[in-house]
Amino acid sequence: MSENGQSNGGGGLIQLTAKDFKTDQEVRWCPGCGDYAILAAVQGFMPELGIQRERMVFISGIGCAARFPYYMQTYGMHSIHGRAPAIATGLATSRPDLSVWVVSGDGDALSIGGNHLIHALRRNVNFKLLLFNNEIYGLTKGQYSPTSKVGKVTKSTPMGSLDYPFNPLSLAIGAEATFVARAIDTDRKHLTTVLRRAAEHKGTAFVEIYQNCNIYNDGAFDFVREEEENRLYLEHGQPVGDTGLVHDERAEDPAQAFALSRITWETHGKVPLGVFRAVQRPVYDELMAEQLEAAVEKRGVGDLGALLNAGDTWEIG
Amino acid sequence: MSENGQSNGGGGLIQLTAKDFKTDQEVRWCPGCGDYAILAAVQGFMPELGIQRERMVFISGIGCAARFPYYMQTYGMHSIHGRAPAIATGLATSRPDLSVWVVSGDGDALSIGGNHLIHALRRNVNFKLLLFNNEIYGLTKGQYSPTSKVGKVTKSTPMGSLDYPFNPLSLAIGAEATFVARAIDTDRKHLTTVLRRAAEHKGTAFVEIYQNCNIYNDGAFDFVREEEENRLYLEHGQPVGDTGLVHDERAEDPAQAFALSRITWETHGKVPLGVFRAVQRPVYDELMAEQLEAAVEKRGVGDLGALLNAGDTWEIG
Amino acid sequence: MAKAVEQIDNVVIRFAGDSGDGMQLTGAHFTNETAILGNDLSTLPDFPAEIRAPAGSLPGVSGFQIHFADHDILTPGDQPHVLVAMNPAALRTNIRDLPKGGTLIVNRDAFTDRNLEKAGYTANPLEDGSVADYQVHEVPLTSMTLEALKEVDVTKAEAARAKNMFALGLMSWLYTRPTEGTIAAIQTKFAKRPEIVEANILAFNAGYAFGETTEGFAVQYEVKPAPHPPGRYRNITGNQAIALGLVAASVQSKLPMFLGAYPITPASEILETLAGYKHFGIRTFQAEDEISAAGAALGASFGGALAVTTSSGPGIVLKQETIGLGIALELPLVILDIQRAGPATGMPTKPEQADLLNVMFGRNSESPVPVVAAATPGGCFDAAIEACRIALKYRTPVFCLSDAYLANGSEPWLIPDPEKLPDISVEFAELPNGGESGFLPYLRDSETLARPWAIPGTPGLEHRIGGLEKADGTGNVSYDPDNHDFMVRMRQQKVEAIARDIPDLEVDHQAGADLLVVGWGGTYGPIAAAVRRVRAAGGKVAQAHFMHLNPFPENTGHVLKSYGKVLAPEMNLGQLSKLLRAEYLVDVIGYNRVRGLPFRSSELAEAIQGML
Amino acid sequence: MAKAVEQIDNVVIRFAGDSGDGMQLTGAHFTNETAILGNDLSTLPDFPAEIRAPAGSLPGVSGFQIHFADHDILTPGDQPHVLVAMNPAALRTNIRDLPKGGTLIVNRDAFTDRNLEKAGYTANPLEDGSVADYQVHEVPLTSMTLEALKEVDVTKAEAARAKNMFALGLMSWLYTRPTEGTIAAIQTKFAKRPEIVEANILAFNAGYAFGETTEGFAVQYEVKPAPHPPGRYRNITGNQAIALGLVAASVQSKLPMFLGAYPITPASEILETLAGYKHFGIRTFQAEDEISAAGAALGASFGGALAVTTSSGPGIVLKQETIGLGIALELPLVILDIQRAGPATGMPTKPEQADLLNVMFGRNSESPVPVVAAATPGGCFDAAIEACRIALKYRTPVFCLSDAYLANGSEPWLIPDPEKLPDISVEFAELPNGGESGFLPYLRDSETLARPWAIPGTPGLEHRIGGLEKADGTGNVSYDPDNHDFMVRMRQQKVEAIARDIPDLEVDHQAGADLLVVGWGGTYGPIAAAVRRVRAAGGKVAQAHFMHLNPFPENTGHVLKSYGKVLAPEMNLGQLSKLLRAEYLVDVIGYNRVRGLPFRSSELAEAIQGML
Ligand SMILES: Cc1ncc(C[n+]2csc(CCOP(=O)(O)OP(=O)(O)O)c2C)c(N)n1
Ligand SMILES: Cc1ncc(C[n+]2csc(CCOP(=O)(O)OP(=O)(O)O)c2C)c(N)n1
Ligand code: SF4
Ligand code: SF4
Ligand SMILES: [Mg+2]
Ligand SMILES: [Mg+2]
Repeated sequence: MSENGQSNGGGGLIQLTAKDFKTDQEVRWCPGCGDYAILAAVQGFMPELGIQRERMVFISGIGCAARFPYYMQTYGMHSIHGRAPAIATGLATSRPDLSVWVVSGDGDALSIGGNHLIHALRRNVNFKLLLFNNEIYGLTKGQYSPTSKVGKVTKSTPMGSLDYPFNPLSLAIGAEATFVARAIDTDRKHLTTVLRRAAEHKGTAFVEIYQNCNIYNDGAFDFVREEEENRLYLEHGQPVGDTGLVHDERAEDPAQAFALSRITWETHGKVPLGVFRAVQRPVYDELMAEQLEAAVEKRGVGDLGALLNAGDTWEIG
Repeated sequence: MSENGQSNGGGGLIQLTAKDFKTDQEVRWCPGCGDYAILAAVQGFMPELGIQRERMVFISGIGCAARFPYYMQTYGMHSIHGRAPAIATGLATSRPDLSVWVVSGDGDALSIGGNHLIHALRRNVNFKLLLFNNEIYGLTKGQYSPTSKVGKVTKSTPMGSLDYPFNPLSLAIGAEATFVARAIDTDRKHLTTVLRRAAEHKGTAFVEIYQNCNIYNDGAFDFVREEEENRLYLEHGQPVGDTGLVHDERAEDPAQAFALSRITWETHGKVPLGVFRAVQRPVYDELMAEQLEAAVEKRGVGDLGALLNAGDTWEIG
Repeated sequence: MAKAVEQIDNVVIRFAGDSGDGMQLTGAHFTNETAILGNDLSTLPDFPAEIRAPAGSLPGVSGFQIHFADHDILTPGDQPHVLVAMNPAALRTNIRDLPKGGTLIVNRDAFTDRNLEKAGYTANPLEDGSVADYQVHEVPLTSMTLEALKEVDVTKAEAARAKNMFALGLMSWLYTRPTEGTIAAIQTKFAKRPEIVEANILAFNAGYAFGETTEGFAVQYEVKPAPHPPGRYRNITGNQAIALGLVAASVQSKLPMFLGAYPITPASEILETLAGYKHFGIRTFQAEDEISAAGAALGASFGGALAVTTSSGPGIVLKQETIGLGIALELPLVILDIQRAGPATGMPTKPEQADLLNVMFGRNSESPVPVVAAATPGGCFDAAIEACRIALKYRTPVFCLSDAYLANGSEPWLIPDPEKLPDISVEFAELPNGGESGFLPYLRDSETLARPWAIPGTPGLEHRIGGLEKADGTGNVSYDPDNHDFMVRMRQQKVEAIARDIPDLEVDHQAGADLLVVGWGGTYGPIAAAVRRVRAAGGKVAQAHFMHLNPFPENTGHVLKSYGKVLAPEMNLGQLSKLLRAEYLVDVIGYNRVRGLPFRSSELAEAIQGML
Repeated sequence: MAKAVEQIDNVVIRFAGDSGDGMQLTGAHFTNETAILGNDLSTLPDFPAEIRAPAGSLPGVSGFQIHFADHDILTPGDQPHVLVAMNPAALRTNIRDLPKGGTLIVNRDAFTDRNLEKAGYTANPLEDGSVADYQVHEVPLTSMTLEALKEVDVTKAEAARAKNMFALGLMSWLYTRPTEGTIAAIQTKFAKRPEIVEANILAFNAGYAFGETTEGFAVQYEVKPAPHPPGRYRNITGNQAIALGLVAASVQSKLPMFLGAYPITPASEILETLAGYKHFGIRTFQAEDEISAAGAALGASFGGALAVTTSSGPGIVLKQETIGLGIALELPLVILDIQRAGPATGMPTKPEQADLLNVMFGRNSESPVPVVAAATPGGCFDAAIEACRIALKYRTPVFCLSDAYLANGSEPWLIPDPEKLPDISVEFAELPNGGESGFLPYLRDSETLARPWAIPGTPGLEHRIGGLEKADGTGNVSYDPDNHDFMVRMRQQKVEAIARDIPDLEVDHQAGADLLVVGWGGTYGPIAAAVRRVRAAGGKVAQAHFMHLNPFPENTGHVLKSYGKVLAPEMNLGQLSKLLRAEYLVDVIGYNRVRGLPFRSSELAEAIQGML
């Protein structure tokens, strides 16, 4: 619907600052919550995208993380639990002119919303998904999530969780994701780099952010959030720690990225951070727009009268 | 609920034959459909499991494939679209004494049912899932499915499909599956081997079966169904074609199985068949049963009177 | 030897055969011939279950009934006058509907022992006297077709498959149909296989010639054209009409359409049809499930598209949470429910109208939504446009109901003049509306109570909406008790007030009538036909049919109370009845049959008579 | 100096403070003291939204109201007599509910400039005369607590956090509560941190002593125990009672329970509580979503478990397709809907009773389902058992409704004797029932119309069931029109016939009353209290409350028609009204407020008066 879009700085691009992305709504997370740091990082890096605020849309489901859109002075929708990727698919596909961001939690994206997520990834829809992984259900006050460790004692698992968790990056790669990355809430500089890369990516960008929920799952990521030596920062073309691998984020075959995703605190005592995979594949909105254009090219712009009168008709005098 | 179970051949195991697994219902698929061959293979190998029919349950969703339970002289449920893995999870978890099988199509399991599938896989619930992949929606008469190739012209994609397909095995491995395999409808001997392995596996066994829908997607798998030289039969400990890999289905790390799943007709001109991955991980029903037992051990068998009277109470005379 | 030609005013023919016998195609050709001749007509395809049954079996029987006449008619006919049965299974499942004395044409060649057994016959019904009460024509359709095609370069199986064209030729002769259309259609359809074209045309002509020459058929029948209002016509099914209505709504609203859908019988065809109209700027998205289909549509609506999602009962249920969100967000969204028999999976190919209460109430909490329903195949066009109009104007999800009968049934349709279609365009918000407060996304239009539709891309109107309760005006999250009560009532009032913007309930009154028959949806034809019958027999009865089910037209209470008795025939257990009784405290009596088949006008006429 | 002790018959106290101030805990302790003393009581926690708001802000205020008396009471009280406000925000959001002359106790230390600003005060309300109409006690709670704890080895923040215990001590003195229970509870709760135990007990005792010694409080109050029926009591919330009811149902049916659930406010607690009862053989499964939760429960039901699934509105909507399957399969399944304010996400922590029509009709096609609703926190126990009883006996999904008010509100509960609980066990099929035909899964019990429950593992009864329409008896897939009509009616009839198996609607009649007030669910307390008020003022009014909403009790029509006027107060826009009007054609008048708060009995009394 770019016909309808307003001029994107046609009259001169206004230089925005982080403050321009704040809303008049009081930010409401628990004091100390990792969400604050992520919000600051996102608001801080938005201006450099050079996209006017009216072209940006933040869409979320339900959860603590999902409050995010209320704090972004852009268009936004706080939708229903798990459905943000579906809603974003409709918006992004019908409005290629927008920059669409989905903010989600580990429950929202991987539990109830798992199906929409994996399908958006394979379709390569043009939105960026930030997964605030705190390995817990925050908003509903502390039940285990699909990323909680086996044995985790939570409100709903007084004797420990039985469910083997997802590795969000492995799942995303298995679902044919074209861009997959990981960052940490409090590591603002690196988080910003990753966000920038996600923003640049054409197609679905999947970014897992380790986020501390200091109320219901405090310290879940201390092994890497606190202990910097356990971080393996990935760089394209560079060796990955002492794994013997040389990182190739652009490899067509996702096998290496998948192998990297299996390097975890449990297996290696280290955790890779950064961009695991970033490959080009046709983007859903463009493919769809191309078909629309091709159809017009072949058949002319649709003519309602002709359509109504198509096929066998007869005249009664 | 094993307390309630009837004797599993306590009075002497009756030797069953394939015929014993046939029902009085006329089998209703299109003449030539690959489903017939799979049904024959399943009925043919059931007797060797040595499990009495009353202990077997086939659960399906909706689709052509999903008619399967009607033709198996066992307990069965033809449920609703996509939900069979969820239903089977409840049954299998509460009845560890049963042998539970889910039969599903590529639409049923990977489109509408994708979320239940990936969660069952990570939980390692004790059921076997047979995915009849025909790369099309058969029952609804020929729309593309999540496994249809890009560009596929179907009823709902007159200009070709835009959606990049899932690789069902990659998805399953990304979802932490413990058993992943592939077979072909008409290759009965190999299919039977794979089914046998699946039946032996403790936990969720995911078996993709290439199934020809001769009405809406005829020949989709001809490159391997017809051309035997394109088949790469996997054998544990043996080299995989000329890929340089030696197959290790039992590797804890799923990276190699994942890499194998990326060998396709498109990339290598060959397709691996057989068991890609088969590892041991605690099974959901057993874990749950253990917690129940541990609770009884610690607290004694629940006493309703004591529970009702727990906490602060007071007597009024 | 030219045969005698007898004039008749209407005929009902049913073609029945195996799913592989091409009965739907045969019916379609015959329908086209009939339409072009200018008869009024109504058709009813009767599909077997979705899954293919084995050839020759009872569940594999597929039927197509056509009713045509020299006057306007309303239904595909209660019972056929003529039954064409291509095999024993088709005879077995259909013969009970043929009244004594009716004409039965059978393919004698198909009555083999094996086929008889598959159909569950222990003896050959053509020989044991079972069909003695009918005028039976045993025609060796298969062998005569093979004979006619022996020179053509096709396989024997292909030749045998042309037997439906032989039957079509025979029927075309019998009812003096024009044949050019069929021949042209065959040519186009098989353009890539000239030998098949040849085979089909030869078979068709052979059938026609057989009629002319055989002694078995003594007379030929003629049904004169019906007096239709002038204009250009085409034959149309309900699903086609919905697709066209949606395209028209997109054009008339000047908004690009976004359709989110997941295939399901009997709604898939709408997705499939619209997927072919990409040159109208229509985006069709086959989602991973119904939740995503509805969600994507809602997302597109947020972005300013005319958003539509289609399904049938089970899928509609899955969409309801998202529709509830749409109600809270107050965004336009059109949901098409092509109803089928339930509950659960039910009988997917069969019609029913039992989703009314679900579309009204199937969401958590107070979540009112307007509902419109189509009454005829052609009426689906108008219903789709009306649903879009209301959705856009009032910024709300709107349900549009059809059913498996309307979806597949067809009738001649006076093609509307695009120039005369309503302009349903609305304006996007472009400027802040709140003075000092900037943009207030929940500040309402005082007339429609609709909130502004401010789409991303509009500078200065950046705002956030969501599913939590919102403060009046600002739309900020609010837990204020009085605000909640206000917003609950406001959403309700907005929907109720649409009553001012829809036509009054039209009553087909008859002087002296004390009984009113009310209906909604696809039962219009049978009810109207029944009312005619009763009137023809001297009974006095009035009729009204609801296109708008929420809100009801303003005069509804008045209409209901103007009659001593109110009868509501429904293909459910009394859902409209329940709504009317609750709203107007009128003792609406239901006539309810839930058979997965349209009503017969005869049974309704009887029910009406019983209440006079 | 012993102070004067004044006898009073009831008090309503509201504790209000920041989410971090421990108001729920304070309330719980006070409630326990009160319960042990033997007063009748009713409590109402008022949570802020699920998300934590910043400390000191208005949305961060958390409240807990308790009403206790020397006689039986029905509600937590319309308005507090005493408001304890721990900070300016708590004062601001609660002061409007305190009637003139009421007692206001504030933590003076919290009225800092910063806190005043956060609460939106431009001047200090304690100083500008805003609270002149109340009996104000400004207590420096924080500083006195710090002072009391200065010897204890805790941080200053920890010490300050004990101020709620100081307040509790003061209130315990003021209302002469027994303190042993609280001290014991503190000891257990913080057993691992003795210094915290010490701090809390010191603060509590200091508050108590402050009451005894300060001149600000001249009198101490006493509320005598209420005359309860004899027996053992405990205080219970609705969610606890449901959990216990489910355990009891499992024991009384001799079936292992399987709970499929996905967390959602305000239902999560049931999952959490049952997850702690594994020694009862209860399997709790936290599913990936509500669809899976319901599906897994249905699968377990097929396997012979007592299957339960819990949620609130948005999740219930998602379960409906699966519940429809349960209706077609005719398997037992209990669905608990702890209603909250909607539509969409709405106000998740607030009560509403607007899901009635959704649970009745929120599925495709005709899919009837029994519905029961709890009326009081303690009544949740019985409602849960009754839902299980019906589900098991009639092999059907059954809805059991509660709401956020019942879920979190508490009252003293006479602990039932397990021996006297009903036996709700049923038999599994063990042998073929169809003679020559073997096992017929849809051959019904002639009395209950229930089909046999034949679970996997039973030799010889292997059978297949599914969501397609089934032939009567055999359960084989059937597209037969008359069979479908029969089955649709049979499912309906099975549910309707349950009316014979439930108690008549009980009417609390008053001689001469021409007005009947009907209600259902959590409004019981306020309605009954309002009826008492009206009667006390000389008005004549009758009352009836529905526990069974589908089917209605057999005498319902008779009861409704025995009164000239019927009033139905509901926390929705008139859902019970709609059902009753449609069914009985009685002009039921609604009193509807949808504020996310329980009714006040005073407003209901006024509404009743207005109709006398
Ligand atoms: C349909 C539905 N089911 C359940 C809920 C309740 N619910 C809200 S948020 C949430 C999970 C939150 O966890 P997560 O997505 O990890 O976000 P976090 O709060 O941890 O940021 C749940 C279960 C809901 N709102 N809607
Ligand atoms: C909720 C719901 N949505 C949609 C459908 C329609 N439907 C039935 S089967 C099917 C897809 C079948 O495809 P697949 O699972 O691949 O099975 P196949 O028929 O190819 O064996 C669909 C879309 C349905 N029955 N229920
Ligand atoms: S509950 Fe956890 S995730 Fe939610 S706001 Fe608080 S700290 Fe953050
Ligand atoms: S449509 Fe395809 S998958 Fe379905 S029965 Fe026919 S051949 Fe098999
Ligand atoms: Mg989380
Ligand atoms: Mg398929």
